[in-house]
Amino acid sequence: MSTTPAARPSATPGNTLPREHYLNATYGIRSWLLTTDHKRIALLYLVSVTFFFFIGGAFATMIRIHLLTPNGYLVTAETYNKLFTMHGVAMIFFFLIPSIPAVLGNFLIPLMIGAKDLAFPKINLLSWYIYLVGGSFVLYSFSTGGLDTGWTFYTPLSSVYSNSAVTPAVIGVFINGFSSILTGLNFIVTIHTMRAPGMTWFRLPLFVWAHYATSIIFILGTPVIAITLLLAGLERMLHLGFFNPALGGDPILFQHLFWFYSHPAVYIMILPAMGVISEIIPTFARKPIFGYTFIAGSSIAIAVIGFFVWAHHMFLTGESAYAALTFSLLSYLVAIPSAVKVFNWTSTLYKGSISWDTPMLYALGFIGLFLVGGLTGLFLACLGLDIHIHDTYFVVAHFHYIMVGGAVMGYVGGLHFWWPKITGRLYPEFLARIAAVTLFIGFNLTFFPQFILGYLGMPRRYHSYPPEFQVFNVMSTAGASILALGYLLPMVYLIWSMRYGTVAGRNPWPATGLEWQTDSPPLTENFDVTPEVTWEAYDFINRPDLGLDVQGAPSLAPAHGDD
Amino acid sequence: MQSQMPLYPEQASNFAPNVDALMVYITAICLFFAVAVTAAVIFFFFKYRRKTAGGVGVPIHGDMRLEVIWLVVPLLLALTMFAGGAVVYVDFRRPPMDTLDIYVVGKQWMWKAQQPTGLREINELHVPVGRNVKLILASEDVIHDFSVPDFRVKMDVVPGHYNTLWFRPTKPGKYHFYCSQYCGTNHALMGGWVTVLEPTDYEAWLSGSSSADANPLVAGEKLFADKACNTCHLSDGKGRAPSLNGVYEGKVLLADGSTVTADDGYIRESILVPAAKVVAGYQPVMPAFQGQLTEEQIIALTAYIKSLQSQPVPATGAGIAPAGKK
Amino acid sequence: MSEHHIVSPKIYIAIFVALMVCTLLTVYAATVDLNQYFSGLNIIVALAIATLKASLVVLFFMHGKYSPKRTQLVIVCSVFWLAIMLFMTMSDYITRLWS
Amino acid sequence: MHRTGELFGQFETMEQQRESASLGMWVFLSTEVLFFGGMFMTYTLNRSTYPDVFGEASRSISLTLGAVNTIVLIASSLTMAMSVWASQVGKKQLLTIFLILTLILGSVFLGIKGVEYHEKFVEHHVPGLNFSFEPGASVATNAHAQLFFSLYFAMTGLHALHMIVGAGLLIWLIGQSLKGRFTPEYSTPVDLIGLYWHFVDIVWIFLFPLLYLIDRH
Repeated sequence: MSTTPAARPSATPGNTLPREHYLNATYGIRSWLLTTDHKRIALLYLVSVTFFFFIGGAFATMIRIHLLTPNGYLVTAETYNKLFTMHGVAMIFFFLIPSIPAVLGNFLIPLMIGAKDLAFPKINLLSWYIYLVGGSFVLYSFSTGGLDTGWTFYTPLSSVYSNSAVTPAVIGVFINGFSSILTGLNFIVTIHTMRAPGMTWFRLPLFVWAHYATSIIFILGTPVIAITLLLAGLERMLHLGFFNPALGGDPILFQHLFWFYSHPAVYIMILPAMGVISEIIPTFARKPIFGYTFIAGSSIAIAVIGFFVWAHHMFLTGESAYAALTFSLLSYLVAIPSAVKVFNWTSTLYKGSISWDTPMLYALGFIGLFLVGGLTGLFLACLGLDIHIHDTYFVVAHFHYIMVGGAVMGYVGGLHFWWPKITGRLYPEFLARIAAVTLFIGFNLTFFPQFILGYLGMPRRYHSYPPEFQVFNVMSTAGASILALGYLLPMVYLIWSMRYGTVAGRNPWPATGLEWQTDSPPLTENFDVTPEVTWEAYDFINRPDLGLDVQGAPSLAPAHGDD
Repeated sequence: MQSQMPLYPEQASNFAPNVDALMVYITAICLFFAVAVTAAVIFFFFKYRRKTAGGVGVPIHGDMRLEVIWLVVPLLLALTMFAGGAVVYVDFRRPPMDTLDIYVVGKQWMWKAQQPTGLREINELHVPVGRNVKLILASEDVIHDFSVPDFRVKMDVVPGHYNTLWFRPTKPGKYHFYCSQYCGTNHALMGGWVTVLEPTDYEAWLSGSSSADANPLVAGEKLFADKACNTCHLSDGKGRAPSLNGVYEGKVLLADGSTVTADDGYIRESILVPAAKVVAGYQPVMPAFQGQLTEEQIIALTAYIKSLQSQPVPATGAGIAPAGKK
Repeated sequence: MSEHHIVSPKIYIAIFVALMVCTLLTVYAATVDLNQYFSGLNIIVALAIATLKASLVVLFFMHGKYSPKRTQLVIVCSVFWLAIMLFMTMSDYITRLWS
Repeated sequence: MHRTGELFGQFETMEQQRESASLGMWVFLSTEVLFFGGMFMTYTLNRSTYPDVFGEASRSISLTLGAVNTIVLIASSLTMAMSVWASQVGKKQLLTIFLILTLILGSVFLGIKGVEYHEKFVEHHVPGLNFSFEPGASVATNAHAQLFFSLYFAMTGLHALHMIVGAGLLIWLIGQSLKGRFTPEYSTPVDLIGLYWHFVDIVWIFLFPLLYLIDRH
């Protein structure tokens, strides 16, 4: 059925890496810094987002240690405020938002749709440089005293009252926005115009659908935060009054514009992770995904409806009660497509042939944590309940379940899944499973107590707290130390495996996507000849090239979408 | 506070039982789904574990009936959550008429409260049990948030306009209040205690700690003269501006034909940006005072205008709308 | 190929003339007090004329009329998202006055 | 990736390359719509809050200069559209002429804008630089007028920045056109820069009534 190009002698699986691939095509620092190969740019991003992840992680560690005691002896109030602000800025703008799209998306989208590269390779490289420039401004702010406004930059605190290095950080985040925009632009155009023959929209891997949805948010949301931060920055530098009530401006308008982007930005983080999970589950259950069109459609639905819910961050700002009712109702609507995804993933497991490989452990961990994160979103969308839990640790726990439990689990799981494709070598399976379980346990121990803290009324962003909250804070810090271990471990063995890991071959799992039809690591041009797609997505039965034992399997009607 | 680990704070206001009921309801539904999905995942995980290296799953592509069920059922359940939350929220956003009004001003990093008698407190708030209490919240600088977990209430305190928050304390005692919106360096220290007293104790406390120095009425009357308000707002209605007698809480007819209630928010706006809502029959000649009065001065002026509520209203030249014309 | 649809210079000039007429019309309309007929009519007329002008530019100068469906979808989306931002935000401010 | 003639390596055909480039430009413009949109939002709210001061401040800027600039910019859009036509039908000389005309008209626009900015500077109407609206205005009126002028400069400034970028692109385009690079088969850069130029025109079409025409009666 499939038209796999004949395996070249250099690509024998199991023994040695192919003789030529994108990593050894050219050598030298210039060949990396001036590369337009999407795979190399993905690796540049991998290194830079990891750097920011560890910076953000270091801040998080200090926060958790500080909160061991109610009075907080480790750092002063001012320093503590800077720590959580810098943690948020580094993690959200420089790790979570670019992580899956710019690393895995960049690497995989052309491979998955059978293209030689993204539509605009130079713009792709430009976006990485813009990211670096933005990152440099933010690092400059961090190293000249840091900023203490919270990652939300609420005015007039950020634009008038704060005495910290706000301006360079705002400029950095503003610049970084264009990096996201260019990535999104590249993805949208590539997915529209660069698909291989036979790769119809409904044969696309769900990872690609998720990135298409994410790109919509990049394109239509990011410019709004860019202009908002520009105005807030001008207000700070020139003493203007856009958002400063003392000069006639309205601080609530800043929040409207900020959340117009920053709420959909949550979906920038979670949608690509959902895409990763939608790849891992069918692969390791060896069966087509349940309800393909519903999962694809729900990605688009989340991206679109996600733009209608932003003011649920503002129920208690004094916004109109009518607006609050509208936004609460719409917030409940956006929960439905997420629920649909979870149900479909679970159903995919039914009558599968499930292996317990590491990526699958991450996928299951993702479902569990995302379930908690998503369901607690229902508590916060509830107007009456939000009066009590708004701006407490309940919120902190909720969004960490989504962003760390969801997005980061998806990212790390995806890294493991495609590691053989990226490096040509397998990670050590035993260590990887230990790391996955450690992460899951550490994560829950860190963040679950924070739900209780929140309902008890502990406000967020407190450098000291009443003693009755200490027990749960100690539990949380204990969990964080396990979590830290869970992140260091993969870092170590993944680097180790780049040199010493078992050679993976083209398709170690095996999986059905086009990216597995080419060498590991792939050629610079991705494919010897442009592939032609004649099979549906996630079809294991009609794929003799995968070498699976399909004779014994009960076969249903030939793959034909879903119904 | 109890010494054992509590899972929810004390229920000390009219809102607390309702909010807790919402919490229980949503938790129950979510727990059901979380347990069901997790159990299914774990069950499938073991039951369908791969038996042979080349094994494949059964190629099931989907089921329309199931998709419809899990679209519609969660949607309906979500709508009930929305409805429950909406009922509590609307109640919270609409203070009843008979409230005890207390002004609360937040500034970096302290809270000042002012009782109707003019008595002031710092980082303390005394209220009587069983009375509807309305806090009129203002900020001198950045956005703060007044939050009392034991009452299950909180509201942002936004510079530039008033927000209100109301509750009815149901249990005497001392309850922690916090600033819940990050406001700068000492955000975590910007809290205090709400003391809920029996009504008689509250009266005794009010009279016991009366201090004449800070009567807002006196300060307001003085400001009214200092800022030359009294040169136009003549009480007999013959000035260039309407008489303010009886205006407070009355209906005001505006130049564009609409009417508004002269509540604290309207009076505040009319002092700061008079041109926004001009009384019918008058020219927008009043200077805007935005940026020139502190929140406390505005409260003092409002207190003075409030004291004119019972003064005789002149036949012409009053700000309030003629009776019968709503 | 749709991008290669060649629009005749005559159409361009006709559109230019229409744009000029609209510009003069909007300047004239601004000097007349239309608010006496209907509160806010001046700004409505000004924005309606601006929208008409913008549509002419998009449809003809930018070949929006002759573009593939997906390009037209991009145009519709950007206008739609702008509308979400403007209307949903203003809905908060407008309904605050209701009680 | 190797380049064959005008065809970049990642594409299979010229057709695919042209479609991608055109879609890319449109997607970029949709980003720009929302980018300017944030400022239009800020303008809308503040104008509805302070209609009187905004009207008064608006009357202090020159309607004549604004109207002339509108005409100049629309004319430049016409010449840009004509350049696209010229490149499509292969009239290479005409293409260069129209591009130069567009550049001239764009520069005239920027020149007039400069005159206007200078006027504002002389009148102390530049926020952040010794701003004072009019003698005797109250502190609040002054602040609200400053809001108007902050938005005026932010919006027209960002627009002018786009014009300058556009002018830079036009200069490059004129150079390429003089080399005779554009043919009926390959005119993508002319098309794309044309789209960008028209978009900048559209932004002005909205800025003109909002900033210059409110409350003129």
